[in-house]
Amino acid sequence: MTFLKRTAFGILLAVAGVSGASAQAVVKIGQIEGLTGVNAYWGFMPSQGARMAVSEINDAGGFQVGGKTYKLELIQMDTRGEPREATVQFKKLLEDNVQFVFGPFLSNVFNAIEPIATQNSGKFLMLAGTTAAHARLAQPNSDFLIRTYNWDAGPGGFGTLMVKHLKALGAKKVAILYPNDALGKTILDLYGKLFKEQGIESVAETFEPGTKDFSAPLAKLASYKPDFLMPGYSDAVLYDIVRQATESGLATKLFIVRGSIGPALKNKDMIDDYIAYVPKYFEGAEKTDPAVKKFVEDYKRFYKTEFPYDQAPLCASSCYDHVYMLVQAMKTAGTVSDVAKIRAALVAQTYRGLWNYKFDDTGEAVFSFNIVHVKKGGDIALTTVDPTATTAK
Amino acid sequence: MIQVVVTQMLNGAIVGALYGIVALGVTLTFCITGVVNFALGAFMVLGAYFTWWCHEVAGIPYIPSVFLAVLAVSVLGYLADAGLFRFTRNHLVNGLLVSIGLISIVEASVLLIWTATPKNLSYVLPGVIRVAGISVSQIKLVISAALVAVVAATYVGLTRTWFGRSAFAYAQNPEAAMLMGVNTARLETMVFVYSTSLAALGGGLYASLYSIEPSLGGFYILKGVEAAILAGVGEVLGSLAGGVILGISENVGSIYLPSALRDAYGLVFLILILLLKPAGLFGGKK
Amino acid sequence: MKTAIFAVALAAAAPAVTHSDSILTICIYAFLMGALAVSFNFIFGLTGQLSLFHAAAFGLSAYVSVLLVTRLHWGFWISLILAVLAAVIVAAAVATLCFRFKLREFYFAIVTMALSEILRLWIQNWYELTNGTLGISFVQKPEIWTPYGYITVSSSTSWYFVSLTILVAVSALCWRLQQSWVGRAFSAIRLNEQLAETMGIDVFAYKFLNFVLGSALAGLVGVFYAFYTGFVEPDYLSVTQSLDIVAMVLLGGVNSVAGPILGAFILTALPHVIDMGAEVRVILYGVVLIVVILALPKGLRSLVGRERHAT
Amino acid sequence: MLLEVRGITKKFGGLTAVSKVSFGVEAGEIVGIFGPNGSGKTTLLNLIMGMAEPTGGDILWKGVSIVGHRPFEIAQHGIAKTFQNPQLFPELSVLDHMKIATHLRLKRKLGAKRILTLSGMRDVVGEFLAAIADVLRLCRLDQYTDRPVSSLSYGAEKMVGVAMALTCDPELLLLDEPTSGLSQEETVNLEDVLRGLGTHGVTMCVIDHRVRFLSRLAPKAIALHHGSLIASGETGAVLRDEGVRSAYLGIHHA
Repeated sequence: MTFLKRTAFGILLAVAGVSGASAQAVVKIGQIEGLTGVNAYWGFMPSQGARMAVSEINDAGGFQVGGKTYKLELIQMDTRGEPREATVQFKKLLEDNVQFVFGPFLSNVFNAIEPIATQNSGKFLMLAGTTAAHARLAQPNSDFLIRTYNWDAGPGGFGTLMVKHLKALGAKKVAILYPNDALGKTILDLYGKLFKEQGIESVAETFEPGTKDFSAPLAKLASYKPDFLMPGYSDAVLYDIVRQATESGLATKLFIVRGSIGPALKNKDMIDDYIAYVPKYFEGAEKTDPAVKKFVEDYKRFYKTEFPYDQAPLCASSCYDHVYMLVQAMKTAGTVSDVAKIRAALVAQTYRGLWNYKFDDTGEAVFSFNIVHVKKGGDIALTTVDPTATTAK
Repeated sequence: MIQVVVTQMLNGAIVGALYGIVALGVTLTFCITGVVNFALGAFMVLGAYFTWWCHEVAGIPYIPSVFLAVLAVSVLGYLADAGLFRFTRNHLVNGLLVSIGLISIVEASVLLIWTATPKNLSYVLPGVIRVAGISVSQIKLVISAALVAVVAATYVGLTRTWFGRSAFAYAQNPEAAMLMGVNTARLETMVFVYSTSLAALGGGLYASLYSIEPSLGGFYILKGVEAAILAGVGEVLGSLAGGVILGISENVGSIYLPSALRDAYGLVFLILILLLKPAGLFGGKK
Repeated sequence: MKTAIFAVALAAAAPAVTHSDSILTICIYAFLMGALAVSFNFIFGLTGQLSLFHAAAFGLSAYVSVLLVTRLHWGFWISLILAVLAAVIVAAAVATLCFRFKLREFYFAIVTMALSEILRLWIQNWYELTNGTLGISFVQKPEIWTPYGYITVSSSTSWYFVSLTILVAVSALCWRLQQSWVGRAFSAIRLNEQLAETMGIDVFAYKFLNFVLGSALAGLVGVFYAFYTGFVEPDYLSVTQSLDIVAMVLLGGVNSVAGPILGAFILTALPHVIDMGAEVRVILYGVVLIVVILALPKGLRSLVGRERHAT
Repeated sequence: MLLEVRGITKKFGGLTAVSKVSFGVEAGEIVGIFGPNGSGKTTLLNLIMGMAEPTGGDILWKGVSIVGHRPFEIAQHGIAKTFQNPQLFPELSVLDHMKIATHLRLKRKLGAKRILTLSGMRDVVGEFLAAIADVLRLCRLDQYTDRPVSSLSYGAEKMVGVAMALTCDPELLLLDEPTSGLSQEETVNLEDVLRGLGTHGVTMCVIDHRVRFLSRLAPKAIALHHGSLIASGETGAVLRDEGVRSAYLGIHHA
């Protein structure tokens, strides 16, 4: 008897569950990053932010569009940073009718899936971070694409500004030490130009990814007697380069356009000057900005770890914002499926979250950022730049 | 310029000493078990992460941390041998494959537990020593000294003790050794475990020099194998020398030539040696 | 033989059943990797030379063909031929070096690995020509003749059949040679080089032939792989790539033609069958590799009846 | 003269394994090579087969020097050799061994044209199966045809070596200790086989420890001691030679 009751009850529950699910509309968000392999670092950061934002939104009961409540479903694909794997994973997402794809950060992955994306232009939106997306945006039939990062040399791009800033400090010669990979090469070419424009001489040395001992290239670069060393491009190597450069005194004035100030703080007694572009200086912002404070606390709670004040949360926070921006755009567009409308709304919006966002006409992000000076001993001088307030759309 | 070169030779030698310790592990396992144990890379990663964990998370001082890490990894090494490599003795390719499997398992597990963000040990013994315009960081000196000591100890152990001699005898001629009453199964296991602990030690010391990430193992095992071959398989002191030569050729090479090709300089050297002296630089016997 | 024909027929019918683009893509890559594995087994399985130069031959041809097509705007087919020729020349150089100096087993493996690494680094740092680590993405696709006139191979379905054809062609060639007096000479060298020599077999010549031919086939596959992906990067030549091929062959079973194909399929499809967290997938990959090798040292092929051998 | 060895010398570092040995073999002859252990018999055969580079002297095959030729070339000239401890292809069957051994026959038959046989699906070895069968019958291996060699007795294994050598249909057959490790009845069997070959006109150089066996088999003989030739000629005479007797008695009674 009780058995019968229980089964009946169970069935009821099941039915309820099913009907509940069917009543609950879901918007799928795909994310295509290298979560394993040599470049896992670059997939790990954004995937963290997205996961956090999505669970927050869903826990808050989803979001309303056109009087209907939607929840988000995040599908994270691992490309292992390989074109072959990426192609398959990306096609899976499209077959799964995913209309919003975050990523990729890796340019080789982007190059591999770009043709497929172009074929499906209009069916979905891709919010890519990679610099490779910049060139693609300029070309026709790029309605599927939005670049969520700001182009170093673009209007309100931080690159130009940073180099000017360096010029103002009287730098005449800069030595660049970059990994010999896709992004490294891109930045190298980019900043080579920017320095030349400002009449700053620059010498470059590249290293094979995976290198840990930089004494040789550092010594080589030091012999050029540069005013600043520009090492790159992520904390993964910065901690080692900065340590080895400052410890041996081969370079104590550093100029960073990607990466955090973590390395500077770890070597604060050795450095003379460490100029870094960071989208957000969390240590300061969390004291003044409640949104940032909340993010930091949520992050600790969500991942049950200390908040790492380095590059990880920088990227995480941006992706965290992107999710909210997308939702915001859906609301204003009044649709969750008409990607054209949503793209328009997204590009039109000026978003004030952890970062301040705005898009230029091509669909490339322009956002607020900080220029941080870390001096010997670790005292920090901060300049906030907010192109979203200045640059006209 | 001369200072630069000398400094780089020193740095190269120190970096090479790290290759050397892995190479020693490679050489020993290859001689005794007939398997090129690429999994040593995985054990090195574990050694590095365990050391980091003990030091940063558990707050144990550095040197004990290294010992703990080595201990833990040796246990894992024993399990790996008993569970896996015991079945691939003298089967080079299958051993290689099992190693590859093990590497991917370890790498992914580390990712899972400690994420992809590189970990940094708080500095042990920072600062540099400057002599006549040549500057070398103290920790590097200490660590290379430690590595040299370990290799020397291993050499003494292998030449002066009964166990060591029986190991050599076994490497030369298994049957004879068996007749000498050498417990070959135990010998193989001991050598395997010892080489994993060497790798772990390498990892533990590495952690105090550089930031660590899950993929470092693959890079170092290749260097280790190169160094071992360069020296000649079976050469104990040679493996260290091989590593040092590799390190120096890379560092000095990258002064005069683009450092992006750094890895190539060691390889070219390796090929030349193998073609001109197939037994390796120090390899006497065929 | 019958089973082979049946399998091919089955494969040819598959696209009619599934319309999933991703499944087709997995199959295409599995076919191409299968062909690559077979060509590797032609070297490793027959003469027992553990060549870690295979990915290099694969990638070199890929680059040559892509450069000819994108930079010089030459036709696909002529580029294909020249690309394979390039693989032949380089492989011949490597073989001469290694076999003249009588490098055996492990030493051969190490030297071939070193040479392929050097080649990779060279391609990777010659930005003017190869665009280095940025790789080259391109839109050109091969044109092939069909009874219905020339068609451009762009759709997944058409690529499915092209790659299947390549797999069949490569396998057939290798199988035929393995069954012949040439294959017999190869096996003799693997099993007892000294005896083979006293039986009148020119060990050097046959090792050379075997290595060059295997590498040429790898090059052939590389060209199609590149044109399907529409993107080449230096990682095509990476050691990891070579080791993946070794894994496929050993997993499936050495010294048979079906084995490597089996292995290639499993290792290509496996990550997509396991639908779990990224890291878990990699862990399982490793576990499968280990378990199979320990449980079946002769590979999965040994489960299903033995392939007839001419050796 | 089919084979002519002129003052051949081989030094390994310090010690001289073969010193200034000269002898000749006429077509159809069976020459026994006597000598105690370490007298350089095996080295002598290896030198002829091109498996070792002589330090001095010359080897003429049909009047042409073959010194410096690689073993496979010498095999092509028509010399085949068996090994003291059987050299085989592990994991292959007896038939497979024979098929591999047809390599030279095929080459002699078709030359470069044999490449063309690859175009068809047919396995050209088919043409040699009859010949293989004959050899196997002659060597009394026919009942083992499809057995993997690993499953054979030591005697049978050595016989496979002889059979392979014969499959190359050589003009000169070098046999290194064919009876060592063989049972009495296997030895008898082998002797019959070799006699059979002799009657077929196969030229042979045979090393063996079993003096009686060899003296029955080989009408002509040479004797080596410490690497140098101490006697040659009609077998009986050689064995009666003082030097030879003392050389043997010095080692063991035969």
